[in-house]
Amino acid sequence: MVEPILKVSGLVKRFGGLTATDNLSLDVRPGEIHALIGPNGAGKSTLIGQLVGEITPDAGSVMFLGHDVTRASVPARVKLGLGRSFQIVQLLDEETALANVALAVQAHAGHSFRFWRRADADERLLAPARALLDQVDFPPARRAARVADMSAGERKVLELAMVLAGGPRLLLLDEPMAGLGAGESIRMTDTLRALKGGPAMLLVEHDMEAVFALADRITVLVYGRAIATGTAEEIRANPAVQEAYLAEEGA
Amino acid sequence: MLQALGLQAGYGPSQVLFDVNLSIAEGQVATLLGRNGMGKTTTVRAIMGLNPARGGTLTFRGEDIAALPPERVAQRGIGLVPEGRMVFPTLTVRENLVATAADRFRRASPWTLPRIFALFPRLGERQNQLARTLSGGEQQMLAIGRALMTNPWLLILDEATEGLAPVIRAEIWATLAALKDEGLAILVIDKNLSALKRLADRHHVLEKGRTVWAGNSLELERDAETVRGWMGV
Amino acid sequence: MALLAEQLLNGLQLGVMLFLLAAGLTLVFGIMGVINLAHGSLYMVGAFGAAVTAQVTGSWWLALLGGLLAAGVTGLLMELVVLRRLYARDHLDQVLATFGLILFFNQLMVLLFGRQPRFVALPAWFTGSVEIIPGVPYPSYRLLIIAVGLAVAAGLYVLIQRTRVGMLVRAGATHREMVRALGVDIRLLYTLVFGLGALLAGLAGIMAGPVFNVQIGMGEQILIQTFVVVVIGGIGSVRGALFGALLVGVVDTLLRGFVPGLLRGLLDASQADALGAALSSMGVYVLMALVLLIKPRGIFPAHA
Amino acid sequence: MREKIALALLFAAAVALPLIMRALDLPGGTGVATSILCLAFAASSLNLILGHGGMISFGHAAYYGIGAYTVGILWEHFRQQEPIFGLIPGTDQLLITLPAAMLTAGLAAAVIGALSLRTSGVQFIMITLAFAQMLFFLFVGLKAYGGDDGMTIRRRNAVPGLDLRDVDQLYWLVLGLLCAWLFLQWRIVGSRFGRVLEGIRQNERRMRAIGISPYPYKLAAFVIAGMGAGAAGALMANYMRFVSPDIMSWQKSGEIMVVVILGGIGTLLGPVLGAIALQGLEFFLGGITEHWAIILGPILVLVVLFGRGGIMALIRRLLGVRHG
Amino acid sequence: QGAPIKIGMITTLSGPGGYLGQDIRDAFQLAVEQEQGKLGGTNVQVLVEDDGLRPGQGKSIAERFLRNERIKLMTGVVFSNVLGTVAPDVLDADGIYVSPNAAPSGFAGRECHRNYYTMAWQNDTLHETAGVLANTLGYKRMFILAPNYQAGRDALTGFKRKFGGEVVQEVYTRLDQTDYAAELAQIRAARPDAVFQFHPGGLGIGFLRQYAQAGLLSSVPQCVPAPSMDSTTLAAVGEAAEGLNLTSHWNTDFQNPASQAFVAAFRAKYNRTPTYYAQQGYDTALAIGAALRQTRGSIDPAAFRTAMLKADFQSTRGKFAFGPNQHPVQDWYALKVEKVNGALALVTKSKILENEGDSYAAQCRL
Ligand SMILES: Nc1ncnc2c1ncn2[C@@H]1O[C@H](COP(=O)(O)OP(=O)(O)OP(=O)(O)O)[C@@H](O)[C@H]1O
Ligand SMILES: Nc1ncnc2c1ncn2[C@@H]1O[C@H](COP(=O)(O)OP(=O)(O)OP(=O)(O)O)[C@@H](O)[C@H]1O
Ligand SMILES: [Mg+2]
Ligand SMILES: [Mg+2]
Repeated sequence: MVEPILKVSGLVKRFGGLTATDNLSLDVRPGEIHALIGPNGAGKSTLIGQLVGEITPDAGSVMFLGHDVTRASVPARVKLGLGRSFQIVQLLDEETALANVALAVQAHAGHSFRFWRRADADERLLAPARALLDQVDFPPARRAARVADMSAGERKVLELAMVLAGGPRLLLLDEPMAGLGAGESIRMTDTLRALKGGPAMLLVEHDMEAVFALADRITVLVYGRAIATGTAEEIRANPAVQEAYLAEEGA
Repeated sequence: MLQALGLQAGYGPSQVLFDVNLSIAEGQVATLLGRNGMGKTTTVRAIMGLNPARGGTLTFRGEDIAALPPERVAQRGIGLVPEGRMVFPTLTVRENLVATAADRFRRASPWTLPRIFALFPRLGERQNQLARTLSGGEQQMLAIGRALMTNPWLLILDEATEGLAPVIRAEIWATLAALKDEGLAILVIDKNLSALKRLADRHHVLEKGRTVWAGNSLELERDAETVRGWMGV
Repeated sequence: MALLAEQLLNGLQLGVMLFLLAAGLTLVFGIMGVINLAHGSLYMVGAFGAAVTAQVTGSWWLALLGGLLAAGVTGLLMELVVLRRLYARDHLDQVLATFGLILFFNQLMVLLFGRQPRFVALPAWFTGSVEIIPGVPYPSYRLLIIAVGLAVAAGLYVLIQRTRVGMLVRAGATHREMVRALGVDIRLLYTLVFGLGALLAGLAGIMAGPVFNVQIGMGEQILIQTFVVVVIGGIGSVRGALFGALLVGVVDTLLRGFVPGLLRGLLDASQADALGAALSSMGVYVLMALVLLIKPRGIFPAHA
Repeated sequence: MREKIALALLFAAAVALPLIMRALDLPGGTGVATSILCLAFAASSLNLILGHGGMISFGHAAYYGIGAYTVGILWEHFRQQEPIFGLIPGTDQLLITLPAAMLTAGLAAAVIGALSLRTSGVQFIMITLAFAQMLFFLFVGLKAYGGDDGMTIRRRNAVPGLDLRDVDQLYWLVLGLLCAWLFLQWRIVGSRFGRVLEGIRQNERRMRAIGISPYPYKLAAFVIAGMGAGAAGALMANYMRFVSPDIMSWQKSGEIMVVVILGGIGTLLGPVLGAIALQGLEFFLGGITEHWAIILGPILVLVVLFGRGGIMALIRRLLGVRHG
Repeated sequence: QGAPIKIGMITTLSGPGGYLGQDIRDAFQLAVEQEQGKLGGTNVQVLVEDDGLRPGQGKSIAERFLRNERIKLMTGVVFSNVLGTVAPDVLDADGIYVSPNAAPSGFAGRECHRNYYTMAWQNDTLHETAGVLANTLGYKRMFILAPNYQAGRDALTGFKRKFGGEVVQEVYTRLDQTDYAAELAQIRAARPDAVFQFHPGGLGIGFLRQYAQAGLLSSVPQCVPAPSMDSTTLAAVGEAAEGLNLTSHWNTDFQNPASQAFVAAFRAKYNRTPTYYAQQGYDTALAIGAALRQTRGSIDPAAFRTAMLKADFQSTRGKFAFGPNQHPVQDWYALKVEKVNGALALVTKSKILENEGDSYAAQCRL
């Protein structure tokens, strides 16, 4: 039994009368893709928020790589090896694709209190940035385009490259397929699959094709509680999950 | 009901639509298909007057709407569920639904709060919550509800099932089928081809701002390979 | 004791006056989200409109009408010509443009009415005073100010929180295009609401005229204070603006009324006076800094 | 290339300005130009945080004023031969007063920034204003240094090898220092630190998600900007030979901000052009009519409505049109 | 005849204080016009610029006047802080400055200058005379207030210097204050015999109106210096001012021919009653004219000084002479606001001081 890299125990988050995360325990093992599914408003994004450090839980703990990070700041967790993508992509809209990734590389390279040397022609930043864009198959022709002029698909991929720049041990992906067309979804699935064996992933997604294609394990969240955890087959066969969430696709 | 011929539009100096042709008949469901960035949303914005048409014609129920400002277009009976939801974050769920509600054409059975809450019980539970704090899917439901509350002739759904759980998605398709039976015309943009095929009467494929293919579901089945190519699948 | 009570009353009254000054700003800045530095100009235009009408007609009621008309029309023009093009722009663009408007309006008033301060008489029914606290006659006009201020607060609250107009204005502040795409003519709506804000600024100018003074540049004197009130209270909240105004009014009055006296017990007279005066000048700003450090979004943030 | 030539021409013109002024028989112009450069200096420093860091500080005149007061106070104690608090001797040496001004302004910016940066948005605007107002009233109350009436600095600071009583020399000194500052700022903006600052302006959430906590970077930029404003204030005090709280009023903060926006936010030369335009117009129109404000006001409005991005954008558009 | 002599006028025309500079300028130009573009027989050209009450702006204008226009004779500044930047530049360039209004203590005492003349008074004298008036009126317990800035603090010091009774309380208001309810409550609670207050221009209007509205005017009279109650203030305050006591060196109802002619001409030209700021502007023009007449149009500082110090002109205040520090030595009067033919006016009551100089003259070594 390998040590999980992320261990969530007894996590609780309340919004007024609503318990969005209800005594939730969960773990993610090294290298696995762990999908998190559940009805809308089940508390998936709220959980991601707590893992990332944007939302402070009311109770429970989050252990990451053996550190208790329950109260750590976002950047502190990122420095430890956490990477996340957003449900709505967050990028630097006025910059080029390359500049975005280069900045992420820079952030990973240590502190940025360097005031003199020009950064925009610094190969120590640009070379790794290009490599990352290659890794996610970002078309070279578009690397000098400004983010503001990019399509939804390009942005999603670019964001992934930025996340990877941090050399994360765990990726938190909140609806990476959202906003992608059918074709782009397939390519994104391939890209994620290609990363397998690298960072572990906690994947929130409503696109079941992608989930079943990628996930090693799946946890189903309903009303803030994990009602089932298991392999794709187990979950697909689970009648409770069928009723609460899946339905016959396209019925 | 809605017809676009040779529609052109863009953003500032850059032109995005070059030749979009589109037609939806009374009570019909039509789709706009195409890869990311091909101009589907821009077409919708051009129809709504948000990015005014720079060329071509645009008629709705026999009236030229190409030069109308958005509010006039909407007042003529087009309801929009925009890409990215765009719910009003600082309003409560109930306020979001009420603020722009209208029954301009005196429907026999207009959409009301109770009907919306029956369709999306989740919204009923969250009536007084600020829309900003809703989950992604809940916001999507709200955007759909909000458009229905304007009781339009034509409903435009731009990726309206994005981020919805499969059960809810299935429910939306069922609702759209029911609405179609009530005589509502619908223009859908969605990546869920199989559901669209069953629901829609007519499909349009966009490629780099041009309508490159149009036809009914049967024809779509027939030309599946070509269309798949355009869709990048 | 009577003095303390009187000072508290003074503080509350000042607070309501501040609210009246800030009411229009709450609407335009807090809810529509526009930084309009020229808001003070509308206040000035209202005050001058009333003063000039009063001088010509001698009637306070006509002056009221004249002031409101002047401020309202100026506001509408301001919106139609300049501000409606700036809603979607950066706050900084709004700063620069409305800074230009201040220059313009101040000089315009000089050209139209000269540099001399103006005079507005009290309305005939409110020249007397009332003894609320025994032995202390309280000007009845100030009671009128309190009444008007509270009425404006209530009206504004209902408008913003309870009517569709309020909802639409709040909606338009975030997703302007979307409101249009749902069939609402937000441009017209915004013009009207901005006009209402101008009317409120004008009303404040009219009410303040007989108490403060009507002169060129009077708008800038109150501008910062009103922004302070709105921010302390919580941007976009009518309740917050009222509460912020009362807080500022009371704190300011008490500081002025009692701090120098208290300090004199501790320090020698001239030092105490200098320090006391400096403290009371800074008071409002210290208050704002403290509030923002403790509650960064103000006391009653609109969208908590 | 074209830009480089334009820049070189501009610089040459700036250096030759005192001579040109004398040739035109307008020797007073050099003094006016000096004050414009000081304002441009202050505005550039604001531009670092406003244009590149997205921090809308409405209290920047505070640091400008502190710089000026540092020169004034040091001079006052030098004149009276009486150390400050019995410890720090006064001085009239610019090589000491200028760094001292930057240091005090930087310190003030560190304290105020550390507190203010806990807020954001409009609240940040207002809290920076609040602190500036506190300082303003503090100096109004400081009887020992002239209070509201301000203090006169009878003689400009001394610099070995220069005679600042000569307006031309003072002008060249200010020009030189401004250029040095602009060069420094240009390097900073292009450096790793500058990239982070840009990133923070565009999307703070994204920066956190790549592991950067914005606070220390914002604070550092805030302090650097404060130091720049302090230097500008020190020079202004030398030019004016006078300081009063007026120099740190909210109207001054507003003016500095207007200069930045007018010139072009986030551009290197924008604030300089903005200062020239604003003061120049004021002067020019003031020469034509006492009602100059009624012309200047609408001009500013027009710049916003039709010249998106200020003067720099206008220039770029003009050059761009010629290119294509 | 040659080219006209240029006179530079830097004054405050914008903002709330704008009407003060306007009065100075208008009266000055009236004097020039009355002499068909001349002063003392010499052609003059008056260049007016607005300092906007900003010292820096004043400085820039002075610089331009001195260096571009080569103007050697300047006047006009209303406010002390602007004077603080303008005067040193003018004087250092060996120019002449004649102040129509602002007169801080520095230039009257240690830093007095051969080329610097004041035509109004020294600031402190205003308040000292009010102290004298309070003594004359028999007030024993005074409540005194002024805004918290240098001139305000000087005002209270000046008042106390000559007032013989007890100051029951002194209060500093704020320059940016618009509401005075808190101070009025304190006055009511202190029950003084009278109130001394220094609130120039617009500040005074607000203060007096609120004072009257609070019903204090009937129970606690006021005794103030001229800047707290000029004729513009009076027009803006209205009824509320009735009964107010003040001191001044001049008033519209002075009987000497120069004053009567001035008031009539000013009213005819500008259709408003001149304030004492206007009178000072006018006297400034007359004084410069008298000097120019003697020097035959030369403004060489030494010659000009000899001529100027003679003060050989018909001052609107009757008697006028310069003291050793080149500040006025003049008479002071008690005024009262009264109804004359149904309209409020400042009415001169009695002379309270004769040939009064100022307390700083002794420190001046010229
Ligand atoms: N700040 C808040 N205040 C009140 N309720 C909130 C707040 N934030 C989230 N909620 C509620 O908590 C529940 C969980 O939201 P969350 O965003 O985690 O759902 P989710 O599982 O990500 O849903 P989806 O699949 O639709 O994105 C929702 O019902 C939401 O309305
Ligand atoms: N605001 C904008 N300014 C400039 N160009 C834009 C803007 N929005 C979109 N575009 C460009 O217009 C083109 C069409 O975009 P549009 O959003 O219409 O595509 P779409 O078919 O809806 O794609 P998706 O499936 O990603 O929503 C894209 O190339 C995009 O880069
Ligand atoms: Mg979610
Ligand atoms: Mg789209």
